[in-house]
Amino acid sequence: MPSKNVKLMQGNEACVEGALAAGMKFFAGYPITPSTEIAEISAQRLPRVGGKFIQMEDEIAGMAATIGGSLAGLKSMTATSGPGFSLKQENIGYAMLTEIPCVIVDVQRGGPSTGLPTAPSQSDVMQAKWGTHGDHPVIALTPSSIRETYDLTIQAFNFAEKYRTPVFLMLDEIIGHMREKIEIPDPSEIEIFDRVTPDESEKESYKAYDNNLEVPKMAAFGEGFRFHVTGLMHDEFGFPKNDTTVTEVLMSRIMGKIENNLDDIILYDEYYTEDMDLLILSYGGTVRSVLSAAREAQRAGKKVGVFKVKTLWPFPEKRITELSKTVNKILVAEMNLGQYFYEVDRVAGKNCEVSLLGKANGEPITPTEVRNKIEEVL
Amino acid sequence: MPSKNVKLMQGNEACVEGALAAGMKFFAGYPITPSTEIAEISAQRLPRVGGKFIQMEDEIAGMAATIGGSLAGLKSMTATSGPGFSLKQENIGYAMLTEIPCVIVDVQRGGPSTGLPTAPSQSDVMQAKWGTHGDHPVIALTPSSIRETYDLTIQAFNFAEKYRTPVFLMLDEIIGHMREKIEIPDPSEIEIFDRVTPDESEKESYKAYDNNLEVPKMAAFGEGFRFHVTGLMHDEFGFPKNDTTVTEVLMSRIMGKIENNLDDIILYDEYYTEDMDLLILSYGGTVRSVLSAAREAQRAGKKVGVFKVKTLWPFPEKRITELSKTVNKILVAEMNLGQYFYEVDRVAGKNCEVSLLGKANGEPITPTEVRNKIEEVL
Amino acid sequence: MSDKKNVSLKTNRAWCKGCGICVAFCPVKILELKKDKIHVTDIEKCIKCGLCELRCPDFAIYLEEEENAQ
Amino acid sequence: MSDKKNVSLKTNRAWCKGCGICVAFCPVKILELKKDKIHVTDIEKCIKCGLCELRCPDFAIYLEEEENAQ
Amino acid sequence: MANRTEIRLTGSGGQGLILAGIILAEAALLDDLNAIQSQSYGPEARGGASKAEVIISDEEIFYPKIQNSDVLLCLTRESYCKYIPDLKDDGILIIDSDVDFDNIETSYKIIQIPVIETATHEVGKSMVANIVALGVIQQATTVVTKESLEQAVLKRVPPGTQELNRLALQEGYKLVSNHT
Amino acid sequence: MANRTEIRLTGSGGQGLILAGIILAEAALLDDLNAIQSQSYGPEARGGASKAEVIISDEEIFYPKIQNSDVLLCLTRESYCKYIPDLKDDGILIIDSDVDFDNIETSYKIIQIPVIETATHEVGKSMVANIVALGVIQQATTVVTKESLEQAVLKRVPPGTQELNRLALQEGYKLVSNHT
Amino acid sequence: MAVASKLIENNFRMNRLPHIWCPGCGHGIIMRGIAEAIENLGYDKQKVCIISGIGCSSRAPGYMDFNTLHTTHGRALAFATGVKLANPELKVIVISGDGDATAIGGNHLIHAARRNIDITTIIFNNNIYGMTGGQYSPTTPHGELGTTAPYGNVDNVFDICRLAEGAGATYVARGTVYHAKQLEKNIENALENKGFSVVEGISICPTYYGRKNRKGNAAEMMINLKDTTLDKKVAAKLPPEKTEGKLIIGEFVNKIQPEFCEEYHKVVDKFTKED
Amino acid sequence: MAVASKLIENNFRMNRLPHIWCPGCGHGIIMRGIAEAIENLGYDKQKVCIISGIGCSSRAPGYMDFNTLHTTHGRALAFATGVKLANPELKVIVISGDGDATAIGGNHLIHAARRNIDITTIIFNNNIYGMTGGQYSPTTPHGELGTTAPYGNVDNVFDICRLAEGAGATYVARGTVYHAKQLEKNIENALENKGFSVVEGISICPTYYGRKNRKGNAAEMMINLKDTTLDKKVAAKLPPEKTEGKLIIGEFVNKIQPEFCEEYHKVVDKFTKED
Ligand SMILES: Cc1ncc(C[n+]2csc(CCOP(=O)(O)OP(=O)(O)O)c2C)c(N)n1
Ligand SMILES: Cc1ncc(C[n+]2csc(CCOP(=O)(O)OP(=O)(O)O)c2C)c(N)n1
Ligand code: SF4
Ligand code: SF4
Ligand code: SF4
Ligand code: SF4
Repeated sequence: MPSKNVKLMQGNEACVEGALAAGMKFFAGYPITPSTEIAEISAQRLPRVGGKFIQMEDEIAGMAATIGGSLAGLKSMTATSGPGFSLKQENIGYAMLTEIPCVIVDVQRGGPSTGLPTAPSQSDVMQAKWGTHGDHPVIALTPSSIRETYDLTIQAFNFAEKYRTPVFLMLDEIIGHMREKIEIPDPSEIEIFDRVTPDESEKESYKAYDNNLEVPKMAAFGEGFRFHVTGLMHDEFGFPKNDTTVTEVLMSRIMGKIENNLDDIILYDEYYTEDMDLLILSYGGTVRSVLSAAREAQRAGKKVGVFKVKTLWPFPEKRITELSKTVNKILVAEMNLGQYFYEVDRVAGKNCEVSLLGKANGEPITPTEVRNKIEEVL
Repeated sequence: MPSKNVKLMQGNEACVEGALAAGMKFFAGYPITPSTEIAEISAQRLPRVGGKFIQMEDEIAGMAATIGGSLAGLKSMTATSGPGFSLKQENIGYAMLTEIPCVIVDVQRGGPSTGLPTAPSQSDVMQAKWGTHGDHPVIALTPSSIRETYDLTIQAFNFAEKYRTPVFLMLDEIIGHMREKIEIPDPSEIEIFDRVTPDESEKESYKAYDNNLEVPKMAAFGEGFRFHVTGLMHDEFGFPKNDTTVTEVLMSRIMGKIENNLDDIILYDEYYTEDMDLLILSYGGTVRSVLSAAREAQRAGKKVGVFKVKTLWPFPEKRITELSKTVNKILVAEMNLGQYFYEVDRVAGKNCEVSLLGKANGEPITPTEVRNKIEEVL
Repeated sequence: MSDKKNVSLKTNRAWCKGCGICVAFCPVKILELKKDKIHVTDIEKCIKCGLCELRCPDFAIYLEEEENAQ
Repeated sequence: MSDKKNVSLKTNRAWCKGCGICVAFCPVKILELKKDKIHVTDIEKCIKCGLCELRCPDFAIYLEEEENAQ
Repeated sequence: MANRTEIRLTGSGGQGLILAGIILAEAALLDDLNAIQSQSYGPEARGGASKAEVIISDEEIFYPKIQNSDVLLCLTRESYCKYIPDLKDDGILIIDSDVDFDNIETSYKIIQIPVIETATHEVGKSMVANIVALGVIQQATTVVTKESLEQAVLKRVPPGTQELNRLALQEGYKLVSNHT
Repeated sequence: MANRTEIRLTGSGGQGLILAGIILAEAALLDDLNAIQSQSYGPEARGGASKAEVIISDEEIFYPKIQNSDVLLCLTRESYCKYIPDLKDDGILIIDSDVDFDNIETSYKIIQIPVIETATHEVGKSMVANIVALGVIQQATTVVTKESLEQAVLKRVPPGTQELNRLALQEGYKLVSNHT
Repeated sequence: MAVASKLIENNFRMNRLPHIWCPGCGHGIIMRGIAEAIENLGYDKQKVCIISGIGCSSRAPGYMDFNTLHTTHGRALAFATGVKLANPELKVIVISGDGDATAIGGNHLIHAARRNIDITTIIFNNNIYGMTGGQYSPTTPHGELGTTAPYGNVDNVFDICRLAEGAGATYVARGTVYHAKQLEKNIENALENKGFSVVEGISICPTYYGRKNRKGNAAEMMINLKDTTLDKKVAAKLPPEKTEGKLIIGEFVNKIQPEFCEEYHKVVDKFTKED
Repeated sequence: MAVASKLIENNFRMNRLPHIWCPGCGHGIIMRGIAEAIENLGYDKQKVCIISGIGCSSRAPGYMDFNTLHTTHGRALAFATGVKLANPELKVIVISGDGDATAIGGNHLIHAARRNIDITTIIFNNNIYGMTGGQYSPTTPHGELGTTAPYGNVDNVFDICRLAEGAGATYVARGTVYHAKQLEKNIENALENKGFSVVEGISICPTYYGRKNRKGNAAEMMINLKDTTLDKKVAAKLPPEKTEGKLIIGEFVNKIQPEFCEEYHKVVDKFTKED
């Protein structure tokens, strides 16, 4: 008999449960396949824990309200899929520049445009990095199992709060909709990070954008700090400034708070990477096919390693560079026509051959396809 | 005395004049600094040539109406800047998948978010490539002078019509707002491409998405072809199909029509590239500073070449690879914190050292900064 | 439908989804569902009112003009 | 502003942008622009109606309560 | 090699096949096995044809979709036509008596039984056809234990319908036992 | 080296300095020179402080912005303070008589003259201060010819105001001639 | 033997039928009404353009044998505005769901109304998001259930007709799939209005709205429409107690005002005539 | 010596003043009115939250000494909805321009109205896009000039008050910067309404709207406001000829209806009380 905490759970549900475990108290969104269950389950669960759910008029408003909820002090999340993710981009940029913690879930589906609304895909990976205008840092996590969805949702909240930044959780329809065994960890085992807030004594001197701190403290509206927030370039008090130095200092702190903490943020798993003839890099639903084929290859005595990316952005440049020096060939498997491949090629291509196993026809990459590719490449 | 066709003209104005020369008859948009003059001048000029201008309620609607105008048979354009570009992304993806010719001008300004609305920037370069969800081909041109703005706007319309696809024209505030001498070419010298339309005899058999053609013929609504257009994956008649083969064939034709014509689409200029110690790659307003510094360096006997990108996307991979084999160092100069740099590094980094001169504080990169960098690198 | 004499009731069982709307609104109650598809019990009683056609969401029941009725 | 006796008219020339609105609406016509800034010609005539303050977009003219008027 | 069974439940929307898939997977968990349940949609999330997939294994399941099924349940002709090509040569086809199947040489095992009719007439509620089907699958495959299946069913069905569903399971078991 | 002159016209919004910049650049084109005109905005497109830049050269002008100006026109104290640091050591400062400047050791040339007052009183319209300023700049630098400048002015000003503007130019020329 | 009536054969893409809508979905009734209105008015089908967004209802254009455009969620009217202004000869019809037209598409609805651009919008209002599986929409009544309103909807509803009127539409009417003939007449009048027209067609979604809220099967939901609505003219003669809680159907606005494209063309004509 | 009145000192960030608005811009008058209304009502400034979009008017919050949020163009109400629902204790005020509120932000305006969420929206209506330099907006009168309407605007205008009413707002009023005291009173009433309130404050933009349309200087534009408006109560007593072409000011809606956050909290309370 398995333990009481073992459940069969859907990915989208695990995302909500993880969010609640992380302390989510606010969700604003707009339904869209295949992310809708995240809104639906949030609507059921939040009022029961004193939290708030609101279905907004569209995704733009969903993103805006999520930011508003966070500014009012609640841990906030929204969820969407490709078309909605595109619509949210302007306000995502706002959250980045104003440093508002929140979690944005994108359950990827077949695109471009309305495309194949119910089919799996991983084709928003580059949009997560470059979707909004201007330069900005990005944290994007992607899980490949139900338990990982639970864990990485908590991680997404933790990163959001720790670094005062929006964080993307990139699911794909495979993970979002499948049901799998999950053992829910005991709350005592879960590490939760809450935003650092200023204390009473700082009321008069509070700088919402204190450049002396890597991550400035964040007050909530209504607590007596009366600060200003703007999407224009701003000084340490949050007031607009049209000044090159102010811009430089602000932007370099914002970029730096991520770049200086890569070791904390970058998560990945490695399998069979000690001694390889081929390394397959993959993530999300696709890495399951890769692991299946790699297990089989290993059983057949083939040296196939797997690098499972959990933090898509920032890019795990250091580790991939290292690995690229130990192997002759890297294969990137992803459910798109080549996106993450470009970054892998940039970084690893200097040391080894990098090729792509891409697919974007609405069906997942199968273990058979990976197996055939392994045979072709080895 | 200069010729009668010599004028002092602003970049945004040259864009409209180029568009009119190319046959623009429809403009829908929403004002935003620093692109607003494009809307304003279009509003003045279009009715005088029997064309239509409409200011829509927002950028999303501006993009939608532009697509609508094109479907009704008119050459159509819209113009915006960063925040509006973000908002347009969903419908841009629609235009890509439905293959609707139109030109989207993005006059880049300081971001992210509202950022520095009146300051120059080139930080939407990656957004142009990856801003909408799903995999899709992209054509993006960027001019570095007023005459080039005129010419590339015409080119943008020609590519849009020839390849049945949305085309981006990426200006920056420097080019958009400066006034410079331009000699307007005689209309007889300008090559104009109109979309290929089906003829009467095809009325019964018309396939709006004929996969036997690289670029299917395009009828306008109201001409008797009664076809269907959808942003879902569709068959040759335009009807939705949830089928892997249909998706594959459609997507590979759509990607292919660009990839198979790279030589036609990829435009660039080279300066002093025969014999180089350093190659500087740059584009738009920034390349002017690079050219200024390079001219000076050449005069001082330094072997500094310049690669001026006019077609940002598709990426000029072939030529950059070739050049990267002839030089030890490539410097990418751009008004952002490193965007195009990544692709250059991916392609050229296998053959030579690639470094970045980036800046995103609201001021242009100056010739002095380029000069200092040249001295540092050489 | 103006000259009711020249029309007759047709069904298209392939399109019928068995929703039962026409059955509920037939004033002379000659419609029923058989194996989830429309079935006319007594065509003779049909008064050719067209209410079934008007409200069938699937265009699966309708009055057709007789070709050679003239 | 309830007890008009205890207030007096102040201007802040640094904030004044010289729009002339207060000048136009002063019922006793004691306001004018001097070098594009507000100027009170005859403070004695001020009836302390506060219309200038109410409509000055720049908060550059106002009635201030006398500190030691009590 | 691992002991892995891939089961596909097919029919039309409203027949409760997704719920059946979930219950089957939950029963497997109760048996301390691994299980993954997934479904696929038509072009949109709303109604239409329905397919639930369950994979049960004693080792970690990576790929969550069925490539070739070991067991195929078909409650409609449409779903039979669509999914029969993916049934393994040594698989089991469980098909409702109302559904015609093509009389061709096959190597898989065919169990044609009146699932829907049994639910309607023997149990008294067409709604429980999915539970009858679960009984059939259990009996035909023993991929999960009866105890776990019953426990899983009772956990998921609406309060007050326990008896009805227990009966449905029994009728399902019987159908296979009686099947020649 | 090329003959390149960088001219910065500064003051407040509404003084028509952008138009003056355009006219100056157009005059340069008429002289068969290259010219670039640009301006910079405050944090938004609307009103406020105003700055127009003109670069005139006999060779191709790449960088369109001024790094250090050869000529700086200041019609307000605010703009004087902001832009004086970028004036070249051998440059020319043209400053309105109403504007105080800091009495420090300088190597650049200072021409303080009543541009606005001349427009208001000699020409009769404060609006044409920008044209007076153009006359001043021409006379002080000869960067463009008088013929081209006049032609450029007349092309751009509203119909019916030609005489007024011609007069404004003349008064501008005179101001410099009379300046000691 | 033909498989469908002349109306269907003449106006639909027969090879695309039957449609994907669920058994008893009211959308087919409104779609048929639109076709009949077009046929009654004798429009040239080459000049009719039907545009939709995303949703169950928005699938309609794919079945209809005209110039048809299935766009992005909520944006149909913005696309339609481009089509209409670019070629005012086209008779432009927009088909939209309650979510598509009034949630994500609300802004385009009010602006098209403000402009009084000659487009006829038919909103298939089933009080729910059908396509995505039953979330509450801006027209789901207060207190009713949706998958995102598991404890009863706390939102208030839009009165679509009042909204359209407040925004400036020159023809506004409401009908239901039960009152299919009247609805068809409303659509005809809307099409004949030179300006922006909105027809709210109350539809039924037995699959989600009906099932979630225990409204019975399709036929019962139809009967419910009969019982809970009142014609505007009838209602006008009744005392308030008798009309309370009833949904009023009928024409609410029908007026003549300058149309956007015509106004724009006055400007164009000024210049082109000068030449 | 103080440089500003007590009202200004108490409610504004003195080090941010003077503001960036042009000479004679009416926005300062409305901003002052909001501060005075807040002060009159004695709200705790720690609990007041002022939220805006993008535009000249939307710069107001930066000057006001409360919890202030300057968001993206048109989206202020969506942000505000999040803030208010997350912390209903906050008194949430949205400041928006005519373009910000009714062009790009139109959808959020009508949905906030529909929800009747307790937010007070003050629209600074100067009939033009000021910040971007004078393009026509949804409230630029037909025939008038804007940089994008060089031959006279062909669009029709929104009646913002009718739109808000049609969408479900429970308090709706219109005032002008000339009628500054009445406007302030309207703002007070709006703040006191438990639900969604809209106050349209007619402002003046001498720089663009005034200059383009030869409306004279700021003072002349103010006088024009006096001459072209009529109080609702006065108008009610006049014959139609006398009210034609006049803009009616005053209160249009003031009613009590369930408020969104309260309704939501009934659901939350049901569960939290169970515990
Ligand atoms: C940008 C975007 N957001 C969300 C969706 C998901 N979506 C598709 S249809 C729909 C709502 C459909 O409801 P309605 O318009 O009322 O039409 P119905 O399906 O009920 O006929 C939603 C939310 C989408 N396709 N695109
Ligand atoms: C997404 C986006 N689109 C457009 C703009 C450009 N923009 C800034 S303010 C504005 C309009 C301002 O007009 P209004 O809201 O009426 O305020 P006003 O400036 O007149 O007070 C526009 C179009 C923007 N900042 N962001
Ligand atoms: S109304 Fe149509 S679909 Fe429904 S039962 Fe009758 S014929 Fe069949
Ligand atoms: S109203 Fe104010 S800004 Fe205008 S002139 Fe008077 S004091 Fe100066
Ligand atoms: S889900 Fe509802 S609206 Fe959609 S087709 Fe089914 S019944 Fe119709
Ligand atoms: S542009 Fe108009 S609205 Fe903006 S500050 Fe100036 S006067 Fe005010």
